[in-house]
Formats: sequence, structure tokens, C-alpha cells
Amino acid sequence: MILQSIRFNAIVLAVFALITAIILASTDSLTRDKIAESERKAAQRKLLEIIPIERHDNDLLMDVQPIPKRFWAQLGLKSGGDIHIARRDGLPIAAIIPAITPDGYSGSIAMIVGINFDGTIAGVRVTEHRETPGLGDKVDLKKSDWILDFDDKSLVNPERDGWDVKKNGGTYDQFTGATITPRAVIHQIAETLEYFSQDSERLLAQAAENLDKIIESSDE
Amino acid sequence: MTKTWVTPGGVHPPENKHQSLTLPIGALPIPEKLLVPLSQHIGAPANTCVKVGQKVLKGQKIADATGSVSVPMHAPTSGTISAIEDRPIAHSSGMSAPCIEITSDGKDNWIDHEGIADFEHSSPQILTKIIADAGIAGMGGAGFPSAIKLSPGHQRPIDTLIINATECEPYITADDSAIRERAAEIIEGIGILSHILGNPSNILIGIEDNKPEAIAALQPHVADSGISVVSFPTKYPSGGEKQLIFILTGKELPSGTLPAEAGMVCINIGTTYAIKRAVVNGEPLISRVTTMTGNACGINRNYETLIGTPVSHMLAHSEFNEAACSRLVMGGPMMGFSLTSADVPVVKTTNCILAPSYSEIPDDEPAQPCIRCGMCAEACPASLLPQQLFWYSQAEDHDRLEAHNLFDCIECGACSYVCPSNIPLVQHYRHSKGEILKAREEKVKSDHARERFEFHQQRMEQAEKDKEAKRAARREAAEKAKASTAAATGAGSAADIITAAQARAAAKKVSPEQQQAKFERSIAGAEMRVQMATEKLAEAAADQTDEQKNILTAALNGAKQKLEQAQTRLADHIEQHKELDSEQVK
Amino acid sequence: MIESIAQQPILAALIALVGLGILFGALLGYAAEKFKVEGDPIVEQIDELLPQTQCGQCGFPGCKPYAESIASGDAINKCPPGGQSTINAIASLLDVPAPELDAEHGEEADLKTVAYIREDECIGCTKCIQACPVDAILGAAKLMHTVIADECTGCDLCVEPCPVDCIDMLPLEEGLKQWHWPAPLKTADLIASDRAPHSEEGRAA
Amino acid sequence: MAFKQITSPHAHAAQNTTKVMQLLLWATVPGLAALTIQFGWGSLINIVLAVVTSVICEAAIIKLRKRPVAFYLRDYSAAVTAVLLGLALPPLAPWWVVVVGSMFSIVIAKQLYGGLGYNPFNPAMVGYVVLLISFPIQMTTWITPLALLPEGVSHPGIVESLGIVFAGYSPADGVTGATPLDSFKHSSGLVVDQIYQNDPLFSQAAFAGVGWEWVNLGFLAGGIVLLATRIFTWHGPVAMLAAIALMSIIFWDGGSSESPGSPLMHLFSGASMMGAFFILTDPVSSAVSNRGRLVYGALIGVLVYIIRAWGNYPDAVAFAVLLANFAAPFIDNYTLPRTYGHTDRRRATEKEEDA
Amino acid sequence: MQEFAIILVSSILINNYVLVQFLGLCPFMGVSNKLESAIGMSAATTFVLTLTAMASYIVDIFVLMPLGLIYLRTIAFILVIAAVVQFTKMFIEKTSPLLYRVLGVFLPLITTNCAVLGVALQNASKDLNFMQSSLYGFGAGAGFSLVLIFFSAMRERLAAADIPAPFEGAAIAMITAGLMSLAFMGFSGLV
Amino acid sequence: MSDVTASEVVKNGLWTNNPALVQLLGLCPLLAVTGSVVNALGLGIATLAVLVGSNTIVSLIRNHVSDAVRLPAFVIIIAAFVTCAELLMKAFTYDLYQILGIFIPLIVTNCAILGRAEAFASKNKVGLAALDGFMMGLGFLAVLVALGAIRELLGSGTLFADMHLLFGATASSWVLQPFGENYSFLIAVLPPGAFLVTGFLIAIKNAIDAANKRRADAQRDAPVKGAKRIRTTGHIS
Ligand SMILES: Cc1cc2nc3c(=O)[nH]c(=O)nc-3n(C[C@H](O)[C@H](O)[C@H](O)COP(=O)(O)O)c2cc1C
Ligand SMILES: Cc1cc2nc3c(=O)[nH]c(=O)nc-3n(C[C@H](O)[C@H](O)[C@H](O)COP(=O)(O)O)c2cc1C
Ligand SMILES: Cc1cc2nc3c(=O)[nH]c(=O)nc-3n(C[C@H](O)[C@H](O)[C@H](O)COP(=O)(O)O)c2cc1C
Ligand SMILES: Cc1cc2nc3c(=O)[nH]c(=O)nc-3n(C[C@H](O)[C@H](O)[C@H](O)CO)c2cc1C
Ligand code: SF4
Ligand code: SF4
Ligand code: SF4
Ligand code: SF4
Ligand code: FES
Repeated sequence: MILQSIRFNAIVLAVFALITAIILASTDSLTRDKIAESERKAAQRKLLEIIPIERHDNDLLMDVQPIPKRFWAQLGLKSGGDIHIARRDGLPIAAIIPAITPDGYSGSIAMIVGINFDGTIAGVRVTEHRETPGLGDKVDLKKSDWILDFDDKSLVNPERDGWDVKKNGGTYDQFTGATITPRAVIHQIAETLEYFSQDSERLLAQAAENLDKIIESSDE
Repeated sequence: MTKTWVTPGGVHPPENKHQSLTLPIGALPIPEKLLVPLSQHIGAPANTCVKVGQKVLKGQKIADATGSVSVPMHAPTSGTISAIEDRPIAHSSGMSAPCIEITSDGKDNWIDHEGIADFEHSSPQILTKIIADAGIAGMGGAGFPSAIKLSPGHQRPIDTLIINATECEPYITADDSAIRERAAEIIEGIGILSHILGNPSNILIGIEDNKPEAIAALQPHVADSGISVVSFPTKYPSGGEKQLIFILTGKELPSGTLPAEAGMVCINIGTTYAIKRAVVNGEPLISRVTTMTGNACGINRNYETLIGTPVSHMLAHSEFNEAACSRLVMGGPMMGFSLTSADVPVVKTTNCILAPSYSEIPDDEPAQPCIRCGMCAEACPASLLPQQLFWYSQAEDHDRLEAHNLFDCIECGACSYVCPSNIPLVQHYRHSKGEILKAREEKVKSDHARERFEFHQQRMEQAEKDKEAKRAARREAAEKAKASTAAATGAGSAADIITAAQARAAAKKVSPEQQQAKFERSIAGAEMRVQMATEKLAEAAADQTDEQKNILTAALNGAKQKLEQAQTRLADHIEQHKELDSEQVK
Repeated sequence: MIESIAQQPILAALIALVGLGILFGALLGYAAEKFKVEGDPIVEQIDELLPQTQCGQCGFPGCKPYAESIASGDAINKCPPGGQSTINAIASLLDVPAPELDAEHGEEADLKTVAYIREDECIGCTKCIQACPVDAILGAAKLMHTVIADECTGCDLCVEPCPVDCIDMLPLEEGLKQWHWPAPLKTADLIASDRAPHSEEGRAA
Repeated sequence: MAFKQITSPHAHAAQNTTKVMQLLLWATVPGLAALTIQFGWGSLINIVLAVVTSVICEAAIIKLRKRPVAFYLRDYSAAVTAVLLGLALPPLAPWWVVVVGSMFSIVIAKQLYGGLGYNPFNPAMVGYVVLLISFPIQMTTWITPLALLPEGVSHPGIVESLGIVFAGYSPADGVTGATPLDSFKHSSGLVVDQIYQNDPLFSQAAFAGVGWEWVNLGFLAGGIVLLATRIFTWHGPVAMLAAIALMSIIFWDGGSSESPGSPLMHLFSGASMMGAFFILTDPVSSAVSNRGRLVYGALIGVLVYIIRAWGNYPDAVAFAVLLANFAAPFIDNYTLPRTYGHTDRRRATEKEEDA
Repeated sequence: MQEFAIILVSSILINNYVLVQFLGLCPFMGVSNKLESAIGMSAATTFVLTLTAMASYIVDIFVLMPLGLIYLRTIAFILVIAAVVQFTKMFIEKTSPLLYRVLGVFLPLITTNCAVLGVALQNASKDLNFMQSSLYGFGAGAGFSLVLIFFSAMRERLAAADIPAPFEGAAIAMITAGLMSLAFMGFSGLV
Repeated sequence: MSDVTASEVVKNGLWTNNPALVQLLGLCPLLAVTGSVVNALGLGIATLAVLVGSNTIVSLIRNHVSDAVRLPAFVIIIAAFVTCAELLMKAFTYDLYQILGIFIPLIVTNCAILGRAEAFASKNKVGLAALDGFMMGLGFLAVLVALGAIRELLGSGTLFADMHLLFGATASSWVLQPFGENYSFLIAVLPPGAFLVTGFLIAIKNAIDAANKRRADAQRDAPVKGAKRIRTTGHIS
């Protein structure tokens, strides 16, 4: 009796499983490429905002270099990360560097900083934060254009002392009622510039090395 | 100074006791008619033992105790029994209950009576019997038959006798003035109690410190008698039995237990006096000290009042001004209940009639919402959470109410007194207690009904089975017989079936006729009822009120309708029957 | 092995799902047989809450059958004698919202009633005795009958069978013993009525 | 002769709910005075605005429910809620902030539950938190205390204040600034002594934070009056203040750069005293028994400290009170007093008492 | 150790599954008007949540990942949940009839509690290890229990409140939950 | 059960027995994804599709599974539909998929679906079951969108923002901003707002129902007293 019940029920369920497996697996194989494509596009989008498509001709997502461990602390990274290189005609023109500041009003703020190889900023975007809606969240481009203020700035423009909020004698605006968030972001961008000035040569060398590999793989 | 304990909570309402203490205990003229309710105490109502028209003497027993928790009643004065019927009585409901009315003959003749001067030589049993026969029920509150409290049979010997002279309610001075004027007799009463209880080691008279004269009056009598007069700070409700026990002994009565189980007895001072009169003077309880007070009365004082005196009689002799009176209260302002009519009589527990003016006790303002301020909890002598009780009472959540110990509420009213939102808390509790008790009662009833139903089902089943068994037996017998006849005749089974079918058809035929008979009978019944109703209506037409007429007309119409119904049913039946018959013919 | 399966998406999905399906199917089948639920204590608990009038207004022959039906999912609002309070109690037991009484089965009576047989009209037919579910009627054939008021549940099942209509349902008298304080009026109702404060002298006095 | 059937007791104490509320309003005067002296006219304007809005909302809803408006307005509870909300809001907040807050308090937190006595959450604090979350800029713009105003600058006068509130003029430079708790929280990396020396909010203070210490003393004084008049019992406030003090002693940490601050600072900054004596004492939404109020108060104290020290918000009285309101009915079930004649305290969930 | 504490505080208070993340709302709204049953429900849910977090971790790591069937997570996890619930029921019924009497009625409801599936899916997408997954499961259950129990005590209190008619029942429960979630916003930023 | 008519099914799904407002099922997505109209619409449509699909299949197979495995079988069917929906959304509306996140797979437990499969589809014919699924889904979708619209409008002061996530680039311009650029009332888009607005929606529905009932009551006669009755004591001879 028990065995019979087990067998019957097991068979019914197995038949179900069979049918669903077929349906799902086919759906999966039909959508797989499309999904991969969408995922890629989404990942690219942030990078493209910083280095628009007109400025480069390589695949930003593929052209990556790991960050050496000794720089992790400077960039606020706990488990490392990848730098994306933008090229035009094979020549590296800019690097997109991930960075995290732990000093946000409510925890850390993650961003990506695009730096041209001439040391100027190509663009900055905040990718993750938990700042107070309405106050600190203005670092997000969705809420305010403040983050665009950094475009074309560099370690000499303004001088290192200028990399702070106006309240503390810097050149950048704070937000009404919120100083901590912008200050944290500004400081981290400056740190990232510092990092870049120290490491850009190695990046360039590595980029040249990578070029061959990338050409190879794209030939396939 | 004996050590006293402090109860939690409590309130200090204005005392207002001086008004009625300016004059000594007075006496009222005997009212023309007295009304003795048969139920003035906790327990079964007494059983009338007189007849209308019978003459009675003062102190003569007019009703017997029924069962163990009950007390007899006595005629408060001499006169004639003029009625035994339901009358409004002193009860919160304002309802009526059986009462004996005595028309006084003005002579106030005592029946023969005799006391026992040297009670020390009588056995406790005899004394308790005297107390029981004297109709003494607690005069301090609930009206519990005192004799029962005093009878042996407690699990443990009584080691503490507490005499409750607290009188913590405002306005009331009945006990106070009784002590001032009758201290010696009261102490003698305590002696009787002590003797009955086997000389408990502790005899304490508990009294609030706002009665210095009473304390002074008691002091000389208690000197080296083993009785201590313990005074303690005035606070309402120190007089509650449980509270007093705690104040005097520091012990709490476990919830749901009686003082006797803790080896204590608590008796009101007025009861003590009544016991003395009963034992030493042989007088049953037919009068008590009652305070008549309140600004709607010109005269505020205590009276030795005959039980059964209508309140209106008291008012009439107190310069009562009805227009000024905001309400009429029997008892004190904290626990007393309002009277809807002044015709109700004074009973054994009536310690006060309060007729306040509007400025003294204004009409209640409508209740505001409870803000859970907790003042009530601060005031509650039982450490309950009145605001939660109120809340759950509104939500009708009986489980939670019981978990919050609703039944430990002594209904003292301290919570309502302090409530800034004027919520009639105590009424909510009383209502909920009533509902819970009702639900419990219904539960018992429904359990009983279930048992009976199950029994009924079982019986039916059994009957069915028996029938079945009998049928089977009969069939068997028939078969046997058949077998033997078949064996004898060799054939005939077909014929048997036919006869059986015929018999069945015949049996069926009877039933329509029976039914017809039934219908005819019911028509007869209905006709009779119509006739009766018509007669009654005709009779009533002359001298009844409209309302009653309406009722009767309705009854008549109902009867007519039933008649019609019965007739149509009969007609239907006959019709059907015809059809059936014709079908059968086809 | 695993890799080779993973290469075949459909096969992989199939194996995983069928595997899980067989596993759990077998398991549930086993459970279904082995742990069949027997006896339902909830029926007893529901029956405890029903008023036991045994009147059949719920459409079941007695309270217990109705309790059984509730336990297997029937609506809880079919018992007029129990009324709203019974519905609430059952709802709280079963942890479901309390509906209103289903009018199809009758209305909640305001007053409890008991049967009363007008003895001078009773012809002693015993029909009412058979009808009474709790054996609350005393009597024998051809002798007049009486109702034991304390036993009567007020179901009025005996009224209809009586051939001479001598049974009345009388409201149960409420005496002093039954009386208890009614709940105080709600403030909103109070103010709406004419019980405005008599004097504004204040209570400070 | 016919008389009314009225339930006992017949006598009543002189106290009534209206008087309780009025007394509470009077008791806010010292705190309000300190606020006005330290921060200008803003709080007064807040209060007037809040009271008007609240009373109108309350009346409207009572009317909608077809209840007697006059009777329910007489209890003054809407005014109390409004005043407490007005006191809690930053002075010179735009008028619509005050209006939205009052409406939320009265309509959603109070009247939807049936009005006075039924609301499970403290209405004033609901209003406050809604505003804090919705309008963080307006809610975190505080006024600089009198003593720290830059030279030549003074608090706006009454006319100018009204302009700021209603017409949206912005106050002069230096008139707005951080509160001590805010400032302390964001001076991370400094040891406490450094903060006390560098930050004028502390360096110029008598014992806690400039301006705020007086405001807290004002509310403390009002609270003591209420305690003395037995409007509430000591359990809640004392438990809360003790819990804050205890927590800040435990985590004081010698004043390192990680220290969340001294007990004195926590007791006399922000809404500590107002919270202890005026907010958590709201009888309606708090626990009922004395023991329950001890637990309730202590819970608020601990939560206030936790959020102040490690959370996002510089002050946390409102959140802590709401969280404790949420826990209150549960606390009530387990903190019944021991009733006369019972050996043990009961739990409200017990069906039958344990033997 | 500190990491575990952070996981617990985060999942119980800051990211409370019911009030902040909106998971498990149906049972939260549905069954919690009696304190006693809320406590039973809480215990059962916490138990099942912890167990499914563990079991789905195992299925994910040892079956789905190696086979490259991440897209089958939903279906696999829901099967795991059904099985765990059934197992729990059987287990309790057999070992402790007393406990079963308390928890029995709540168990089937848990299958449809989306906090259970939600936690399994979230854990899987967060690349946690076994210990962390289990802790998140437990924390989710504890957070669910906390608000469920407090909420039921509060709803019991609301039984006597004079709530305007249209708001009685579900509406006021929603609003109360809203105010509760307002209060929970105070925890933001704690870790 | 099978004697319900199509019009009853329609009315049930949309109003009388609305899954979100009356049955209080599927609350998690209801509250979680209604920060804006587009999110609500996205999840609503996915739910609707799954409901119709699963109801149809369940109704088709209802006579072929035993009680013991009925529930797991239904769950598998629903989960399969959900996974399909998930994969499709991931492929074609990736951004929306990212926003709705975990709530798409959670359509499985979305008790509304399970409740429907159990309560209706397993007892009715295919056509009716599909219709029921559609109507319930529509009722759910309607509430989702209503909530989304209210919260978006109150909270961020916009309506139909980001519609391009669902309808392609042309939809970007559909956005309305009735209160101007700077308006924001954060609480409405935060979790508390979700609860509060839902509470108000339920209350509004209750108020309308009450008004309707009052009107209907005024017209109807009193109920028949003791209409359905049965003898508890068997036959009286
Ligand atoms: C509820 C609340 C949220 C806050 N959120 C932020 C924030 O997200 N970012 C920020 O920099 N400051 C935030 N603050 C801090 C203050 O608004 C402000 O930074 C602090 O008062 C110092 O700013 P100031 O120097 O501009 O006066 C917040 C404060 C509060 C009370
Ligand atoms: C229902 C009831 C039963 C009582 N039974 C007894 C009893 O058996 N023995 C006894 O000594 N006292 C008994 N008492 C008396 C109480 O101990 C107590 O003295 C009486 O209730 C009067 O209390 P006072 O009004 O507080 O209200 C009983 C009282 C009540 C109300
Ligand atoms: C709140 C409250 C107050 C009471 N106050 C008194 C009182 O002041 N004096 C008194 O004798 N009995 C008072 N009683 C009644 C006593 O509890 C108790 O019934 C009585 O003392 C027993 O004596 P008895 O049986 O002789 O009446 C009070 C009862 C309650 C509940
Ligand atoms: C001591 C005391 C404190 C109070 N505190 C508050 C409060 O913090 N917030 C509030 O809205 N109302 C408060 N009230 C007023 C009143 O209780 C409040 O309006 C109710 O919560 C509304 O139902 C308080 C009242 C008293 C007596
Ligand atoms: S005193 Fe009155 S208002 Fe205060 S808590 Fe008690 S019942 Fe409520
Ligand atoms: S009436 Fe009951 S609840 Fe109120 S104070 Fe007295 S004992 Fe306490
Ligand atoms: S209607 Fe109620 S009382 Fe009558 S049989 Fe049914 S359950 Fe019992
Ligand atoms: S006597 Fe009549 S009404 Fe009473 S229980 Fe029996 S059948 Fe029912
Ligand atoms: S949708 Fe029902 S529990 Fe989440």
C-alpha cells in the first residue's frame, strides 16, 4: 500500500518535472544569448556614461586589469576590483577605476572614477550608497548634477587643498544640510587621482601587453 | 500602638461625617406600613410562615430560613400582615421581589423573649443557634448570615477575631455613633463572639483614626480584656474585609479563599451589637442604626431604624427637599446603590441613606475616553489594572479579563472615584462579571444538554436495535414456521408473498385515515381556542387597558389563523388522498 | 561526469528536476500514507462552544454534526441560538475573521425561551416526547405531559409535532438572580440622548 | 418619587482629563521659554501654527464621524499633541512642514484609531518622524543658539521670523547651524577633549551643549512639577534617564575618538528631558503598569542611546518612543502587578492561573 | 563573532524582513490577531526558515551550480521548502505531539510565506557560505517573529478601539504596520 | 463550486474578492514594487500572465493528480511559469527586471496564485479557470497600478516616469509632473507609505461597499426566519 502510493506519486511528480524541465530548458536556451547581451549592456552603460562611445572603440568590459593589492586601501576597496581601460585605435585613452569611501553619512559610498591618461577626470558616478534620501543622495546623478562638477578636474586643478567642500575652504559645493556626504566623495576622488598619478605608468604598460591578447581573442 | 500595615492604593474622599454626628442616635415614629423583603442577605430567600391578615407581634418570626445559607425574618413591630407580594426592593436593579407588608397597629408590642445573661455557660452551638434564629446577617456589607461564619467546621481553629469598626465610607456614621453610645454592649458582644470561637488569641477592633471619640469610648472597656483597639490612618477602602485583615495582620487572604481558612473571622461592629442583643436580651434583628444624611435633608443624624421602614418615611422626618436632591443612595457615596423609588424599605444591611444635593454630588458628566493615565491603578487597593480591565471589558475579552484577575476586584469604586475621565469603571466590571458568570452558567447548562442529547441518541439507537432484534427474531420464527409448513405443504411461498403485500397495503390504508383524524382533532382544538379567546376578549372589553386588549386580540387572531391552517391542511389531505386513491384505482 | 551533464542543458535540467521530483514525490507519498491524520480534537473544541440547543437550525441533526462540518471547512455562522457570541468564540478558536450570522438559518433571538405545555389541552399523544432531543418532557401515553423547564433548551422542536398545538414557547423570566448590570452607555449615545449635565457647578466643591 | 438609577461610586475626585491636559500645557512653559530665549521666536510660531491646524483637523474628523464636536474638543488633547510637536520641530521651519506634521499626527496617528485614548502610537512623534523622513533638509536646519551667534547677527525678530516661516525668506548667515549631538556625531576621528575644545557648541557651554542645556533644564523643571502633581509616576522618566546614563557610562570609553559621548551630554542634549517627561509619559501609548513603565522607559533609553551612538540619526527620541510604543502592548502582557491575594504575578496570556 | 552579530542585527532590525523588505506579509497580516497563535506561528516559521536556508544552500552549491542551472533556483527552492515543511510537520508530529498541537496548524501556511523563498533566493544571490546562510535564515525568522508577536499584541489592543467603520480590520492593520515600519526606519545606518 | 457564472467570476476578481484588497494575498509585491507605476505595471503583467497560465494548466490536469501530490504539482506548474516569465523579462526588459529583483521569482509564493489554483482552478473547467485567473490577475494588477500611481504622485510628484523600461524609448516622454520639479514627499515612496496608502485603499473600498450595502438593505425585505432547518430527532411517527 505504502509502496504503491509512493510509486504513483513519484511517477506523477516525475512526469511533471520532466515536462517542466523541457519547457524551462528550452526557454533558457532561447533566451540565454539575449540575457547575456542585456547583462552586458547594463554593465556597460555606467562605463559608457563616463567614456562615451564616440571617445573609444574598444570593448570596455573586456579590457580589464586587476588592481594591485597595495593600492586597495587607498581606493577603499576590501576585496580588490578591476580597472577598465578605454582605447582608441588600440591606444589607451582613459581608465575607469572603482573606489569606495567609508565615510559617507550612513556607511560607505561606492563609485567609479574615469581618469584620462592626461590626469584629468573623465567623469565620476556613484554606483551604490545609502545616504539619506533628499539630503546626501544628491551625489547620485539621478538626483542632481553635482557629480558632473568633477569633469575635467585634476590634481592641479584645483590644487590639492581645493579638494574639499567650500565650507572647509575647498572649491566644491556642499549640499544644503549635508556636508558629510559630499566631503567624503570629494576626498575619495582626490585619493583616486593620487592613486592614478602613482600607478598610471604601470597601467599603460600593462595595457599595451593586453592589447595583443585582446586582438587575438577578437580574431577568433 | 499596635503595628499596622499599609495597603496599596486607596483614596481620600472628603469625609462629610460631621453632619450626622451633631445629634445622638434618634428614633423615628413607627411607620404605618413596614415592608420586610424576604431576601436581605446572601443566600436563599426566607420562606414566609405567616398569612395575609394574620396578626403578629414585634419580634415574631414571619419567615423561616430555607436551607443552610439563609436567615429568618421577624416582624419589626406589632400589627397585621397586610400583603405578601412582589414589591420594589433595595437592589441596584430597581426590581421587585417578594416582601411581607405589615400594617403597624402602633402598639409595638413585643413577643415574649428572653436572653441568656451568662452566655459563658452556654455552649457555642447553642449561642450560634440563637444568632441564627435571631436572623442576624452581616450588617457591614454583603449580608452574609453571621451564624455560618461563627459555626465550627473550619479547617483550622480561629485565632484572630477582627471587629470591623472602620467605617471608611464618607458620610456614614452608623457604626461610629453606635460605638459612642453603646460601647459596653458592643464589647459584651465581642465577648460572646470570642466565647463562640473558642477564645481566639487575637481580638482586634480595627478603626480609622478619624473617630477619636469612638476610640475613646472603647478604651475604658477593653482595658485588660485581651481586646486591642487598633487605629490606623484613614483611607478608603480600609474597611474592606481583605484590606482590613492586611492592615491589622499583614496577611493577605489568598484569592478566592475565606478568612476562616486563614484562621480569621471578620465581623462588623453593628453585627456585634446585634449579636449581643440577640444573645443577652433575646431580641431578634429587627432594627439597626442607619445614618440619614445629605444636604437635600434638613436633618442629618443617625436613627435606630426598624427593618422594613420605607425610605420615604425616613425622608419625611428629615425635612427632605426632593427638588434639591440629585439622587437617592442607599449606602455610602462610594459603594451605595441608587434607589429609583423612595418606597423601598430599609434592610439589615442598610447603614445609610444619602440624599445629596446637586452641589454635593452633581450629575455624572459623560465619560471621556480613557487616557490610560494610571490614576485608577494607583488607587486600586487590590493592585489591579483597572484601565486594562476596562479596556478588555469593552472588547468583551473574557479570557483576558480573568487573566487580569477581574474577580479579585472588590468593586470599591476607588478607581472610578479618581478617574479623570469619569468612566463608570465599576459598572463595566460588574457588567463583565455578570456576563462571565452567565457564560459559565450557560456552559454548565449546555454541557448538561449535550449529555442529555447524547443519552437520547443512545436510547434511540438502542430502541432501534431492540426493534431490529425483535424483528429479526420474528422473521426467524416465521421462517422456521414457514419452513415447517413448506415442508408440510411443499409449496405456497408465492402465495405468502402476496398475502404479505396485501397486509402491507392494508396497513398503509389506515394511515391516511389516522392522519385525517389528527387534523380533525387539531381543528377541534383550534376552534376551542378561538372560542376561548373571543370570550376573554369580550370579558376584557369592559375593564381592561388598551394594551391588554391588543394582546388578547392578537391571541385571538393567532388562534384563528391556526384554525384556518388546520382546516386547509385537512382539505389538502383529503384532496391528496383522493388523488392517491384514484391513482391506485388506475 | 558532472561537466558532461552540464554541457547538455536540457539533460541537466531534466536530471535535476526529475531527481528532485522523484525524491520529494516519494517522500510526500510516504508521508501521506504513514502520517494520515486521525481524529480531530478540534471537533470537540468546536462542539464545546456550540450552545447545544440541538435545534437543527444550522441544517445539521444536532450540534455535534455541525461541529464536525465546521471542522472540515463549513461556514461558522449558521447557528442562530448561539448567535454572534458563539460565532466570535469559534472564530477566535479557529483564528479566522468572525462573519455575521447567516440570515438564511434564522435570527438570533433576544430572549431565551422554554417550552410550556398547557396541560389541560394536552391529549397525551407522546409526540412531543419523541421530538425532544434532550428528553425534557415528562409524561406517558394518554397522560398529560409537562416540560422540565431546567432541562429544556428552547429548541421548539416539540411545538410543531403537537397535534393539538398545546405547546407554547415562553420567554425565560429574568429575575433578580439573573439580573446583572448592563454595560454603561457609550458616551456618543449618552450625549445624543437628553442626559446633559444637570448643573454646571463643577465637582470641585 | 422617582430617582435616577446611577452606578456607584457617586462621589468623584476633582481631577478631570481636561485639567490634566491643561496642567501639562502649563508645564511646558519653562522649556518653551528656554527655547525662545535660546533660539528666537520660531518655536512659538510653530506651536501656534500646529495648534490651529490640529484643532481644525480634529474638529473636522469628529464632525465627519457625526460625534459631538464641542465635547471632544474640550479635552485639549489635540492642543497637547500640537504643542509637543511644535516644541520638537526646528524653530523657523517652513509653515507647510508644521501643517503637514500636525495633520499626520491628528488624522492618521490619532483619529484613525478612534481619537483620544485609542492611538497605539504617540501622535506627536509620528508627526515628527514623518517629517524627519520626508523633509530631512528642513528638519535638520537648526538655529544657532544665542551665545554663538556671529557678531552683529541676532535672531530674526518676530516679523522677520514670520517672513521666514511663511514667505520662505532665508535667514541671515550664521543663524542656522548644527546641534550639539549632530556636531559631536560628525566630529569622528577626534577625541572627545579635542571636540570640547574646538567646537564652540561645547567649549562655551556650562556643562553639556550651548543653549540646549538650558532647554533641557527647562523641560526637567516642568517635568518635576508634573511629577509632583501626580500626573504621571516616576517610573517611565527615571527608567529612561537611568538607561541613557548607564549606557553612556558603559560605552564612555574614556573619551577616545570612538566614544559616543559623556553621560552629561546625553542627558542634557537633544530631546532627552522633553522626551523623558513629556513624550514617553504620554499615557495613551505607553505601557500601563508601573513595572511595565519601567521596562518601557528603559527600552526607550537604550534605544535612544543606540541610535544616537551608532545609527543614522543624531537624536532618536522620536524613533525610540515609537519603537517602544510598538512593544508596549506586548510588555503589558507580561508586567501585570501582583494582585492582592495572589502569590505570583500573572501573565495576561495565561488562561488558568498556575497553582 | 562580530560578523555574526552584524548579520543578526541587520536581518532582525535594520533590514527587517517584514517591515523593511516586505517579505512574509500575508501571514503577518493574516494570522496574528491572537498573541498565543502569533507565538506559535513565529516559532514554526523561524524553525523552517533556518532549515530551508541550510537546505537550499546545499541544493544550490551541490546541484544547481555544478550543473549550471542557476535559472532553476526558484523551482528547486520551492520544492525544497515544500519538503522541509512537510518534514518538519512529520518530525514534530512524531517526536512531540505536544509541540505539534501548538505548531501544527501553522506549518502548511509557511509554504506560502514568501519570506522563506525570499531568504533562500537572497542568500543564493549573495554568495554566502553555509554559516552565513543559516544565520541569515535564522535572523529573518527572528525578525519576522519579533514584529509578528508585537503586532499581534497591538492588534489585540486595537480590538476595543473606537475605529472609524471603514478602517476596521485590514485597513487599520495596514496603517499600524505602516507606523511600525516608520519606527523601524530609526534603525537605518546601525551597521 | 462549478455553478459559478462567468459574470460572477469577473466581479469576484475585480471587486468582491479582490486578491489584494480583500483576500490580503500577494501583499509583498503589492507593497514592495509599487513605488512607481512602471514597476507596478511590470510585476502586475507578469503576475497576470502566470495566473492565467497556471490556472489553465491546473484546471486541465485537475483530475489526474492525487491529493498527496496536488500541492507540489501545482507549485511546480506555477514555478515553471514564473521561471519562464523571469527569463523573458531578463531578456527583454532587463532594467525593469533589475528593479523588481527578487519579487519576480516570488510570484511563486505570491499566495494569490497558490490560493487561486487551490480554490478555483482545481475545481472548475478550463475556460472558467482561465477567466478566473485573468480576472484575479487583473484585479491584482489594478490595485498594483493604483497604488503605484498614488505613491509615485504623492512621493515624487511624477506620474508615469521611466515608462521606457517597459514600452521602449518613446515612452520616456510620457512622464507628468503636476507639482513641479522640486516636489518630494519621501514617506510615500518609502516602506511606511506603502502600508499607509494600502490601508487607505482598503478603507475606501470598505466605505464604498458599506454605502452599497446600505442602499441594497433599504430595498431588501427581512430574511426568512429559520428557513433552513432539519429535525435532530429523526422522524416522529
Ligand atoms: C535624518 C538625518 C539625515 C542626514 N543625512 C545626511 C546625509 O545623507 N548626508 C550628509 O552629509 N549629512 C546628513 N545629515 C547630517 C546633517 O544634515 C548635516 O550633515 C550636519 O548637520 C552638518 O552639516 P552642515 O555642516 O551643513 O550644517 C543628516 C542628518 C539627519 C538628522
Ligand atoms: C458567596 C459567599 C459565601 C461565603 N461563604 C462563607 C463561608 O462559608 N464561611 C464563612 O465564614 N464566610 C463566608 N462568607 C462571608 C465572607 O467571608 C465575608 O465575610 C462576606 O462576604 C462579607 O464580606 P464584606 O462584605 O467584604 O463584603 C461568604 C460570602 C459570600 C459572598
Ligand atoms: C470596599 C469595601 C468597604 C467596606 N467598608 C466597610 C466598613 O467600613 N465597615 C464595615 O464594617 N464593613 C465594611 N465592608 C464590609 C466588610 O468587607 C465585611 O463584609 C464586613 O466587615 C463583614 O462583617 P459582617 O459580616 O458583620 O457584615 C466593606 C466592604 C468593602 C468591599
Ligand atoms: C503626561 C502626558 C504626556 C503626553 N504626551 C503626549 C505626547 O508625547 N504626544 C502626544 O501626541 N500627546 C501627548 N499627550 C496628550 C494625549 O495623551 C495625546 O493627545 C493622546 O496620545 C492622543 O490620543 C500627553 C498627555 C499627558 C497627560
Ligand atoms: S483613571 Fe480613568 S482615564 Fe485614567 S487610566 Fe484609569 S480609567 Fe483610564
Ligand atoms: S473597584 Fe475594583 S478595580 Fe476599582 S479600585 Fe476597587 S478593587 Fe480596584
Ligand atoms: S443551530 Fe446551533 S444550537 Fe441548533 S443544532 Fe445547530 S449548532 Fe446546535
Ligand atoms: S421541551 Fe421542546 S423546546 Fe424544550 S428542549 Fe424539548 S423539544 Fe426543545
Ligand atoms: S506575498 Fe504572501 S507572504 Fe509574501
